[in-house]
Amino acid sequence: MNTDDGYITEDGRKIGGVVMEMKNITLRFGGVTAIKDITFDIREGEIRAIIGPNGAGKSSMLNVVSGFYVPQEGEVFFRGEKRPPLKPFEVARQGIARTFQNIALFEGMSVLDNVMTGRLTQMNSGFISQALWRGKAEREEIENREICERVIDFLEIQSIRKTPVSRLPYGLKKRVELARALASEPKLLLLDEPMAGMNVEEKEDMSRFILDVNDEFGTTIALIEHDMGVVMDLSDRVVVMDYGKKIGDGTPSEVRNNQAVIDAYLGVSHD
Amino acid sequence: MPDQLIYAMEVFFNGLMAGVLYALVALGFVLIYKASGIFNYAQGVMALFAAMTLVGVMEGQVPFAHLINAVLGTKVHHFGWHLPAFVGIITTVIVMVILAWLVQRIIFKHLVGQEPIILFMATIGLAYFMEGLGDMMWGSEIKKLDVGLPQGINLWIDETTYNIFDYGFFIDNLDIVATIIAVTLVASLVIFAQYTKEGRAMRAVADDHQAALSVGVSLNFIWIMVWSVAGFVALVAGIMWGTKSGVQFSLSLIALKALPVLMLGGFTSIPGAIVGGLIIGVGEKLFEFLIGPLIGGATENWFAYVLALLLLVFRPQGLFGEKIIERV
Amino acid sequence: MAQPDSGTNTMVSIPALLRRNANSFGNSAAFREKEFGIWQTWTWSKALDEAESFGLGLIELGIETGDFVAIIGRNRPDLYISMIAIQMAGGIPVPLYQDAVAEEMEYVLAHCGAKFVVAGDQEQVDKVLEIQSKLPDFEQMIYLDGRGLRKYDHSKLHSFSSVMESGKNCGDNSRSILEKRESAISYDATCVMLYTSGTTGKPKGVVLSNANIIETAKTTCEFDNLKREDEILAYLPMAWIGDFIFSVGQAMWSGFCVNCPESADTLSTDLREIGPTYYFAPPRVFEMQLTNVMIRMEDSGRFKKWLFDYFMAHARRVGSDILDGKSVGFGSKLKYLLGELAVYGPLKNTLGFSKVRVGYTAGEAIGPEIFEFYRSIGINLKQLYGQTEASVYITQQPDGEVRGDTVGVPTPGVEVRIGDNGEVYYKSPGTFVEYYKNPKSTADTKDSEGWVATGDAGFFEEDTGHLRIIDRAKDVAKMSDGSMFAPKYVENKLKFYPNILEAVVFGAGRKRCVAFINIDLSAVGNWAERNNIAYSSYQELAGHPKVLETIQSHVEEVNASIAKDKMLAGCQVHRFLVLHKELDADDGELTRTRKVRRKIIADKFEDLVSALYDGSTSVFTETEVTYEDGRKGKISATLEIKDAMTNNVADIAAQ
Amino acid sequence: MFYREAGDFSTTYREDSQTFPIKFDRYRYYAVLLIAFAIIPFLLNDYWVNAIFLPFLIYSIAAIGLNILTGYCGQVSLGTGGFMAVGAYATYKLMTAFPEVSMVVHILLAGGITAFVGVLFGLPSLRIKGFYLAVATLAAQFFLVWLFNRVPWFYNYSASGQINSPERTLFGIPITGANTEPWAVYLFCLVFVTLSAIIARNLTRGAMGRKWMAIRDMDIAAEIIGVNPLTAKLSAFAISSFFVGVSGALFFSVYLGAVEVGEVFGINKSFLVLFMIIIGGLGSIFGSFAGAAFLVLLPVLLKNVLVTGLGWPTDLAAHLEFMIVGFLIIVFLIVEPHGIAQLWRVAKEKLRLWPFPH
Repeated sequence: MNTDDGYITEDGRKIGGVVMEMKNITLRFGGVTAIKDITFDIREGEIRAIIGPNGAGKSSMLNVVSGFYVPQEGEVFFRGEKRPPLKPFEVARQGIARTFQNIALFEGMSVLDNVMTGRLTQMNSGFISQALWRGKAEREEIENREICERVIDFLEIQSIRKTPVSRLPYGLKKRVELARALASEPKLLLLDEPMAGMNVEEKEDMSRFILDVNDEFGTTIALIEHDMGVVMDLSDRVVVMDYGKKIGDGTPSEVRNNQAVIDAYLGVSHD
Repeated sequence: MPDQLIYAMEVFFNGLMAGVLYALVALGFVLIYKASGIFNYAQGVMALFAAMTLVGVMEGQVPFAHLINAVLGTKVHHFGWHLPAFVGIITTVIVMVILAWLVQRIIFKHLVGQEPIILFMATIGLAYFMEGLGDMMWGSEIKKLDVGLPQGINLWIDETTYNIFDYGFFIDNLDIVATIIAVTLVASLVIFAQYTKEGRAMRAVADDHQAALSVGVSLNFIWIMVWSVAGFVALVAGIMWGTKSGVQFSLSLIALKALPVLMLGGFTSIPGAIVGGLIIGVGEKLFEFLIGPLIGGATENWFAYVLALLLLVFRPQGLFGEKIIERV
Repeated sequence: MAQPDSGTNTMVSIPALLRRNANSFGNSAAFREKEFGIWQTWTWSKALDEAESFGLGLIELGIETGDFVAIIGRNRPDLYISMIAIQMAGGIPVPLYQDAVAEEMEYVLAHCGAKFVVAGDQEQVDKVLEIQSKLPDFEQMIYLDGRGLRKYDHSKLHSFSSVMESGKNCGDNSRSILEKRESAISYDATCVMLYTSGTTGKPKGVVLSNANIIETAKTTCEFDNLKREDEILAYLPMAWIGDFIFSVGQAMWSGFCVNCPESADTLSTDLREIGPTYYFAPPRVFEMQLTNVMIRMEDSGRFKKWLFDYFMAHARRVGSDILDGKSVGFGSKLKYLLGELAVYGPLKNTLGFSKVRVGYTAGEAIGPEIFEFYRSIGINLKQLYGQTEASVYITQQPDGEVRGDTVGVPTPGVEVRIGDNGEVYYKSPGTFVEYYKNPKSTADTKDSEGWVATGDAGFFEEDTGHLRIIDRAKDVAKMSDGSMFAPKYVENKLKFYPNILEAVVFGAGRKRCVAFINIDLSAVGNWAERNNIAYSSYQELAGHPKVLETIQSHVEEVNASIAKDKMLAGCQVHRFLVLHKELDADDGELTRTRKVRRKIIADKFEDLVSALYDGSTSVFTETEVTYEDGRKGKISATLEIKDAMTNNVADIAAQ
Repeated sequence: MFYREAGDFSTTYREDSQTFPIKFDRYRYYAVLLIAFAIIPFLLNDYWVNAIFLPFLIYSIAAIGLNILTGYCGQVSLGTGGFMAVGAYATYKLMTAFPEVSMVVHILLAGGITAFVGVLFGLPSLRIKGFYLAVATLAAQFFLVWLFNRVPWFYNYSASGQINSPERTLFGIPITGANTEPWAVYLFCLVFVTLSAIIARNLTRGAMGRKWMAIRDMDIAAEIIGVNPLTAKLSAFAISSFFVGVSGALFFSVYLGAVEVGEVFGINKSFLVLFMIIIGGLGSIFGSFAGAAFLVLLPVLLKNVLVTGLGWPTDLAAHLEFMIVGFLIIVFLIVEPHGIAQLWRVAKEKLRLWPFPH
């Protein structure tokens, strides 16, 4: 399935082959079906958005992608291989990082420590080495600190590096969370409503960061977002969901002209 | 070994009786937990404190006598009166209500919205404080408590069983009375919760704080009420255990026994507390009877905990709890 | 030109100094920059290495001798190093103000015909790309921070590291070119070209030679005993001569370390971390910092506030004397020590000044109480007077001879004379070579003997030999009796009182001076509140007798201080009034930068001026005002005119 | 106020991530070490060692251990007393079985054995959380005490059911038994305390500590970013129990010399250590010391003032102690949930900003 060579975006970026493919996914909670027979893919280097009205199953979908929920039916292929049901931390080790709709930072730690937790999957020095802070542990600490510092620099949060996360305002917390996800140098980055609750200025900043991340590191990004304008500006391809079903899939302009989408989503938001 | 089986039956019945008392203490936990999310470690000490107060009031002890004597050099001990049980009980209930009010007012009002584990640790602090306070007020020596409950072997059961099994079961009258009282108490609590305005408010709070607030239920009032009821339940438990084995520090440890009961039954379920109490009561008596001798005895000390621990590993929500769905 | 005294003729250029430093103390820190959470260090050897690589890279890119290379960006070691590298490769560095807009850059870049641009980041790159079609000489751009530039057309764009890389891997040919060009740099060769901001007309490119920079650096390092162990924080624009002298000239000469902050947000933290020993800031920075200190102290507890007030009062009494090494009583000294422990020390620590050995301020007049504050807590803050054309230094204050109202004695090697019209002229080894492509201006400014007109009027105090700057020379006029009239000097003195927001002094061609005063609504309002004086408007407060009384006392104090100077004694304010409205840029009375437009005010309030001169004690006036929403209206008032006590020069002398 | 931080900067990550990045703090730490190692040993007598220094040092290790589990990893344990008992009985068995082996080895091995037991009882933490877990750890507490009480093999079938610590020496100096010198036992424990603190600090500021804290602050998020909860929690249990075991070993062998398990390592010991870290500060190594010092000094102080000074009966002072401790726990939880350590941090912050308030 990974034989095609992708496509060229409207702004001229080259998008690669399929990174992740969701095939006929169905997810139920007890008697409730949250996702019904959904198929879509995410390609190397693209920004892929999942949109839909409230309760459409977007978050559940993202949780399936991130491996937090295991669907009852359907298959997930990651980088060409079928993914067995994995523990969440095993998924993280495959190179999938994410942010959360309601910020899930570690409130008792500083910004730097939070970002450093993004590197935990790469740190594996032994107990003795850590206990003595010598040898591999110290080397690892410094090497990973360097990587984190680059992310901190990239997201322009240098001045709060040592501030406890609990003291930060909402917008900055969102940025720190993005930093934590980026620190793991993910192959696929999932953003769950990265701009929820932000003012226009903060949204602009965040959009710029998302584009910069995609541009600078070539990171593949899948995101859920409410703000249609933002989604249309940011993303290369959009999946539209409604009541757990996929009702549209394509470039922003295609989706915008799709009658089913207009009815379900835009119609709802404009009545 | 029919003999063994008969002994086991006797143990079983005794276990049931003990289990009722565990359930009674556990009930106090459930009440407070449901209404306020506080896991009240101090429940056992409340029982001890209630029993001590009851004895102290009935015997006419001067509160803080030791302290007064130490500070002022006086030698006061007793007022010199003996009060009937019902006066003592009423006085003690009043004391427990005041205590409930103070606890809510001074401690938990300031801890609203904290994590459960913080609340839990606060109740440990409360337990320590009340233990010190009880000893300070009434002295730490073992006291006899007699409110007129029947005690001793129930001859009728002894005789009947002797006739049937050729072996007379030893079942204490007190245990029977305790069971009856406990059952009555549980029943009336259920009725209270179902049919009175306060009870409905209490259940509303337990279901959803915010919603209850929005329909005009005073959380503060409910919490004080719940602590008061829990205090009353503690008093009843205190009377039972106190009558049985004297009012002393070990009484507060019984409360610890109620913890595994809760873990089995779930923290929010009144039937769960009762069933859990019975399981633990019977289980630990039977285990001690059957396995105890092989491994050194005194297994009641830990049996309940290990049982609860094992259960939780396989069913983290307890027997009656609902499955927890984690969300992100 | 004098040759450097080393006798070996090797220290004739900045690159030569860099080589000397790398050879004699290659492992000590030359530059530091806070980046990625720690202070990244460039040793002298590394700095030389990078300068060489970058120079070679430029040669690979095709730089020719005499090419101009513009540098635009915030203070970063790589940019400083690139300036030296440009010189090595035969070019001339032209640092530009990073906050300049594209049009301003266009003029400068076109004027010098910059062939290359070294830009700090995307923002600077964008500006240059925007105007590149109008720059025929522009060829290549090198950027430092590549963020956001990935998608740009890279045919004319190179990253700093790739240029350095190509320099490292270059062939022998380029190396020999670099060697040849570097050894060809003479003492009189151009070291740097800096554009003066130019209050009037287009910016002028000031050409400074190696001799200018090195001679200045040498004497001034000796003057303040600057050593290799010193630390400086480089945060002022790289295009400003001061930064070039401090962070390149003096740093290269004495080998001290230049530290660059992480970002503008973290400046104060970075300052505190580094704890510079040598520090420069313009007066407004000190002023803002002092205001900040006072605001923060307002929030502190009563005990701390009391402690602060108590010891600050003591510091005001004896702090400066202790700093100047004058003898004070043992008790005072002990109390000062206690104060150092409880207040001054911690204060300096939180501000980042604990280690400041030499501090300078210049550019404009600094408020005496601000200046005194810093000196009293033990910071050796001094003033200097200079300009781009002089490689900064004309006069400066030696340790122990520091005062708020002078700018010090001529810097060693600098000759200063006062012209007939009061204008200050100087002649020094630092005197610039020329204005680039502007022989007329060069000739206007610098005469054949090398004397340069500063454009400022000033005079030397007779007893101390310190220079005092009065005003811009062209603003200085004559009174009817021929004595000097320097309105700005008097106005500045008045404005140093917190109660006075603005002052306008008249007197050109008249016998005596008179003044308009604007009170500072917040300061006076605050005072009124504390004294239970009710007022409903600015006008009402301005006319309050108690306010007038206070202002009068300020004016009289100023008169007394002016009278001490024989030359300016005529400028004492005889009569004044407090204006009924605040001078406003919307009404055209001030410039947008809040400078007084004397002429317009004189015309507009002609009735008031004549009232001040005709001896009347009050005057009725009506004025048109513009409200914030653009509507116009009229306000009228009867203003009281006050006579202020003046002093006879002879009386002062006699005292 | 005393801080002079200007010019105190780091040029490497090693400098930046050291335990005391501020010079002034670092020097103060060195000064404390110097006083503890070079001055106090000369000033000690029996009373000071037995009433204050030994309990303080030994409880500090236990508090550090529990703080790793509870303060850093967020798993509340009420089984500390039981785990201390494991350490004590393990040392006893080792001491009597291998008399020729050094005490240091015994104590470390006892720590190791406790770590193993800790992991066993930590297994449920994978399934249960919060106070469910706290109650579950009570199982460890009661079961272990019962075990050492009822299984004679553990106390070598002695008639009294007690264990007694035989005399053992280190470098020829007795450190257990009846003939010890105050300075010797003090230094012996001090070395363990210092090493424990350094190791705990290293672990908590590195990768392992971040895993623990991530689990503590938000376990689901931690798992999703790649923390394996199994290894994170069990390692916390293991390391925590190791320290608690070492503390129990020292408590028995060096401090008390003779132990009856129900009395010494009962549920109250669990609470005592828990209170130490609540009052001292959850998630802070310094807090472990502060809490231990506080709760060791409080009874001594009360006894000296009330009993010796005012002539009160001893039991009254004990009751008052209970009340004060309980009261303080509540006060700290309400006013300063991060304990003395947070007060200390705030004070330091104030001194750094002096004379400014913020």
